Amino acid sequence: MSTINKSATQISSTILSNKRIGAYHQILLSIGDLASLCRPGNFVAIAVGDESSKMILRRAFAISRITHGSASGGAMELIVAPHGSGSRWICAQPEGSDIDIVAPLGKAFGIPTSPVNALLVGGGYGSAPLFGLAEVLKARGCRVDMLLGASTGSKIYAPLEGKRSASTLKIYTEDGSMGERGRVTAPISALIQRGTIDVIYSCGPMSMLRAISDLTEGTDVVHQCAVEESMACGIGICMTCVLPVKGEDGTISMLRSCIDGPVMDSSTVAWDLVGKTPPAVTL
Amino acid sequence: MSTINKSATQISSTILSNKRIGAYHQILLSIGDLASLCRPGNFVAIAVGDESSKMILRRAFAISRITHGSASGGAMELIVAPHGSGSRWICAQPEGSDIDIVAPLGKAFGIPTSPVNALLVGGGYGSAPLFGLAEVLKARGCRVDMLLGASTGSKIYAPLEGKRSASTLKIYTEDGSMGERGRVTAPISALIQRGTIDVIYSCGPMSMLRAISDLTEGTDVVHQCAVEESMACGIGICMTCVLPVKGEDGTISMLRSCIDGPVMDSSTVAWDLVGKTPPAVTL
Amino acid sequence: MKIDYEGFDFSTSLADASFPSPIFTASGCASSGKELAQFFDLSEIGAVVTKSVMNKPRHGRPTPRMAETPSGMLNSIGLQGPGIDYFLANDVPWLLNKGSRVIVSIAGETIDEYSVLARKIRAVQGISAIEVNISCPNVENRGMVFACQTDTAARAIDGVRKIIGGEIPIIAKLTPDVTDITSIASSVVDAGADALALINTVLGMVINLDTMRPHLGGKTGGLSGPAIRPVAVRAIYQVHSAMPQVPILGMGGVASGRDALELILAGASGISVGTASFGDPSAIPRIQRELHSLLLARGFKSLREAVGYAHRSIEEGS
Amino acid sequence: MKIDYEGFDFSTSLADASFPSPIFTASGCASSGKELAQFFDLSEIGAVVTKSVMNKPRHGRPTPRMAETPSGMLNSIGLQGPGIDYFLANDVPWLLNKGSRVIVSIAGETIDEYSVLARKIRAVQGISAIEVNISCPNVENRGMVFACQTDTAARAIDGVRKIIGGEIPIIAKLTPDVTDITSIASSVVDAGADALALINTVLGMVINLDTMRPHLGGKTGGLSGPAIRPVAVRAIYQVHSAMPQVPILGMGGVASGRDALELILAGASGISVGTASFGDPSAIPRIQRELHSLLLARGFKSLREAVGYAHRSIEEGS
Ligand SMILES: Cc1cc2nc3c(=O)[nH]c(=O)nc-3n(C[C@H](O)[C@H](O)[C@H](O)COP(=O)(O)OP(=O)(O)OC[C@H]3O[C@@H](n4cnc5c(N)ncnc54)[C@H](O)[C@@H]3O)c2cc1C
Ligand SMILES: Cc1cc2nc3c(=O)[nH]c(=O)nc-3n(C[C@H](O)[C@H](O)[C@H](O)COP(=O)(O)OP(=O)(O)OC[C@H]3O[C@@H](n4cnc5c(N)ncnc54)[C@H](O)[C@@H]3O)c2cc1C
Ligand SMILES: Cc1cc2nc3c(=O)[nH]c(=O)nc-3n(C[C@H](O)[C@H](O)[C@H](O)COP(=O)(O)O)c2cc1C
Ligand SMILES: Cc1cc2nc3c(=O)[nH]c(=O)nc-3n(C[C@H](O)[C@H](O)[C@H](O)COP(=O)(O)O)c2cc1C
Ligand code: FES
Ligand code: FES
Repeated sequence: MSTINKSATQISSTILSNKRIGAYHQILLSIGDLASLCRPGNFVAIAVGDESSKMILRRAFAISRITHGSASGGAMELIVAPHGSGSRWICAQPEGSDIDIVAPLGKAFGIPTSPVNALLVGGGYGSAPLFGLAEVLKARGCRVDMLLGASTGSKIYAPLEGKRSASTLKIYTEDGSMGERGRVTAPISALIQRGTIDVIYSCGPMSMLRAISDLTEGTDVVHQCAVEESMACGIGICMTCVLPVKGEDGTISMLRSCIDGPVMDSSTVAWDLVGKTPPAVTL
Repeated sequence: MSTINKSATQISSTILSNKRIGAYHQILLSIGDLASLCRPGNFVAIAVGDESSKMILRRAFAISRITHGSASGGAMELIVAPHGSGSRWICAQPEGSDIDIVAPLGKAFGIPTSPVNALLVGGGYGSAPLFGLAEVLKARGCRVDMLLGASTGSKIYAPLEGKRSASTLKIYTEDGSMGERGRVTAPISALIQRGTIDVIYSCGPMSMLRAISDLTEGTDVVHQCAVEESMACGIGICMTCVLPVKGEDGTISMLRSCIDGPVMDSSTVAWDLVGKTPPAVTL
Repeated sequence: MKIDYEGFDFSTSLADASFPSPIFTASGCASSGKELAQFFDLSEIGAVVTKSVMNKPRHGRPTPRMAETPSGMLNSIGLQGPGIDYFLANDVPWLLNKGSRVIVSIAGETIDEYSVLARKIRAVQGISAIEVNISCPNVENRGMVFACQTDTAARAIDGVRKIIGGEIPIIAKLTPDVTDITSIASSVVDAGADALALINTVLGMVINLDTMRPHLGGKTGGLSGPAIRPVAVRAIYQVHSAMPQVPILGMGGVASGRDALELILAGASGISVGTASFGDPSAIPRIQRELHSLLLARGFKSLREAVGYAHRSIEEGS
Repeated sequence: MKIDYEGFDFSTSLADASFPSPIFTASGCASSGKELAQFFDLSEIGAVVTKSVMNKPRHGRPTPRMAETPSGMLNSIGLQGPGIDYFLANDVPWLLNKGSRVIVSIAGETIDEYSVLARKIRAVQGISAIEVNISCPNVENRGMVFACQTDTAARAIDGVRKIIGGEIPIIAKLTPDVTDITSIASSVVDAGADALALINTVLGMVINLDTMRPHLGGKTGGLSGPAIRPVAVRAIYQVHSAMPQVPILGMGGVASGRDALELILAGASGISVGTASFGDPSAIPRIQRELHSLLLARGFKSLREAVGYAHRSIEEGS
């Protein structure tokens, strides 16, 4: 067996339910024993379209939550935004249909061994994996505060049950249609100053992750972010999903966000080089 | 308006029913007013697959029968063999789903103006349009005898109602699993000799049409056959579906079987040149 | 023209020829036009590009002439047609009479045949442009395709240019099956082409798994449809980048307004729609409508503003 | 090898290298092998063809590096990799240790780099063959791709041949983006290639309709997947027809056993599966199973009987 993605398995999974929630679809997949292997931050790669489909690549989705059922086995929840043809196809699949998935994939969020104060920041569907993470953190005795942001209220995903796992939850929308008007990053600076945060976990658009990274730079706050790069394979074989990451000696490597991520320590990401060609490799 | 395919219309049509009958699917489509424009021998071109399909071309099917309903308008029956990915897709569509069709297309069978003795010969799903034709011929006072053949019994399509429109119906299968063992062409020679046939209408594999054509050659029997060439468009714009046809002066033209056919006078088809390059055109 | 483009200037031009809309048929994918007239009004699209016609009538290749492939198809028609005399006497007058703008596509087996065809076309009134299909085998040179080499490509265009003084724009249609399409493009422009048509089909083959032999009667065929769209976009982008002043009629896998927009942003001033009409006889007017709304949605005031937009730096653009 | 092929001889060879099955990974589509080992046993497929490695470590192109296209995808990885020394010290021993047969793919920016790479590979035991990817830009010659011209293609292969005396077969990997692939093929065979790998990706581009600029960080990218299969079949058929004695490793859009069979009938002795593994991590063993049953169903007793079968006349065949 390989050491990479060592829990990943390709299975046919039945859609247990598919509900519209605001701008998203909440999709519950039956995954049996795989449930025990999934950690907050892992993702799933889903084959889209039927056998006559022109879509040849899998689509990646964060695992939002895992439930460990009894008779029917475990289930996995996804929060899917109908974006292009592949995600729309997934959102259109009825309950009871089977889809081909590979999971769990990628590096999960690192969980502190002792209780810390954690701030969880989610942008759009990026909030999905944060509720499962909050539960784990709470179980470890951490204090969990949550900030969620989106362009508009329908793009805030914040289920009732989920809210219970956080001590506080604040919502920001750019159009002011839900929570406060503004960006989710607005309050972070002040929170850091106050010195009550040890670690920030974030998931959302790259611009949001980068903004948070700028705020934590030079502070003691650890920032773990779940990045989102275009992925062709999700399993480490295509090299399309790379991010420039600084090594201990300062050299830049282009790491695959599907296996060395999606969760990364934001202080190691060379944000200014994302989407650019890093300087030539020198040995 | 054009003079070519002048009744052809592109419509979205609802599948009223889809039943397996032996090796085939009998599919009933709601087509409203188009029903009055369809004649035996016409065909329909169907778009297959959803918007993410890699199948970019329509599939052609003979119109098997037309019913003129009252409230719901007319309906069209197709007999579809699940052959490759496109026909299998059609066979898999549930009742109530909508498909995009273009109909009626192509030249219909010529109907004699006075009563004649007609022999209808069908191979496999080629029998489909013959029952509708038989009804029209009977209404004109013709005597209608029918011969149906296939490799095996499940590939004989001969509905009960349909049988009533023919005076006699004989079935041949190559494996003897239904009717007589043998080819449907076996008895034709004797029938022609007996002098009781004026016209043969045939629909089925090209080899069958050609065999019948050999038998009618040099006799007074008129043979109208519905040919089947690979078609990319079905409406006359691609030139893929051509057959070599002899003109009155003996010159060969490559005619489009979708608009100058599928029904052709078999004595004009240059059967020995089908699938070959005809001699260069001389003027 | 009956369409209201809501103040948006949808017109385009290829050298001296103007068209009210940039969406045309593709040569060989609309026969002589009559067949599509059943499904929409030919005068409401940019132009009808007719099937490549040769001097003499021609039978073309043996059947099967088509194979569907993933998101594409192969064809090996082999330029079947009635010959230029019949075509000019019958098909062109019919189209002009319908109010359609006509681009005549010609093909020859010899350099001389192109000149002969040009001479006959010059004698006819009302033709908007000549598309010179040089992607056919050159019988004088080991069956090599004219457009595969700079010299034969240039000679074929030169033959036409000498006859057509400048009355009608000459559009040279190139094959993407070459090592360097920009060098072919510049050789035909030097030889007198006013515009370029990019791209013709890509050479391909399908083996029939029942007979275990090449499926097409002609063995190889031309690949068209959405499968080749990235190749078309690349060819158009490369050529527009090298020669921004030369108008391009783009084609290759356009099946929707978004596809047409992609080719336009890459540098095409007009779009021919081919294979898409086989799957949807009303594809052309639909694509025209879709393109119009996509351009409006992006804030363009005219089609011309969008042509080649992808070449601007991000700063320039916005 | 644990697979039972029911008496069917599924083995194949590329020049002097033998493989128990004709289904391989494709260079650049299996990384160094480890990643796929999670999904199947690497020793049970024909061989692992590793990602093209260069002499020095390399970052490759900026992101986005991929775009999905109809039945295909574009990539612009730009040969990111750890460099040959790391690769030979780490990845190759790991693969050999797993019982996998290894074909090492190399790429250079200069003729000299190919020789340097060959020298390093010669020092390592257990490698089945070298695939020489000459479809990369030649920094010595205006960035032209080596495999685009007969002389540069031949010189790159010659550089490798001079170092590799004959111990390991040399497979030259060609691009289909040329006017005449058979002339490139014959030039590399003359220069010492023992076998040919056909085809690398087709150059393409996608414009992003939001930014209205080229979508890929590297602007152009390589088109792969089922969309290009007809091009691969054509290239393999043409080259096998011209040089039936030269073994071909075929690739391009193979996603099922039927696709693999198509390329084999056209003339391929082995099949590399690339893009299909992205959509289905277990594609390679599945394709291997499917191909095996299709060959059995057609009455073949060995894979070798099927290679190039499509070239036989119908009489010969049956
Ligand atoms: C690790 C990870 C986790 C994700 N989690 C979620 C989630 O929980 N909910 C959700 O709605 N979306 C999530 N996404 C984004 C999701 O993968 C894309 O929205 C989806 O792939 C778009 O596919 P499409 O066919 O709808 O769009 P198209 O734009 O048609 O896709 C075309 C191609 O580009 C790729 N692509 C396009 N956008 C993205 C993107 N943002 N990220 C990666 N690949 C992309 C697709 O995979 C496909 O191959 C996640 C992405 C990654 C990488
Ligand atoms: C005028 C006409 C009438 C027909 N009537 C019937 C009918 O009543 N019932 C029925 O079951 N079938 C009929 N056929 C055949 C039917 O069109 C094919 O079986 C069908 O197109 C196969 O598509 P596929 O995707 O299943 O197979 P594939 O083999 O995957 O098709 C690949 C491509 O080849 C074309 N093709 C393949 N076989 C044929 C064929 N035999 N004829 C034309 N094109 C073909 C398809 O249209 C498609 O573009 C008729 C064909 C024609 C031309
Ligand atoms: C069936 C068929 C016939 C064609 N005939 C011609 C032709 O006669 N002359 C020509 O220049 N191009 C011909 N082409 C090429 C098209 O004009 C067009 O360049 C190509 O198909 C790419 O566009 P598409 O993907 O929209 O079809 C033909 C294409 C097809 C599919
Ligand atoms: C992401 C990606 C990376 C590739 N990298 C290489 C490479 O490093 N060296 C090489 O010779 N070919 C490379 N190729 C080309 C493939 O090996 C193969 O020739 C091509 O993709 C066609 O096969 P396919 O359609 O099965 O993918 C790459 C292809 C893809 C999609
Ligand atoms: S998505 Fe393929 S390597 Fe990461
Ligand atoms: S099928 Fe296109 S012309 Fe007949």
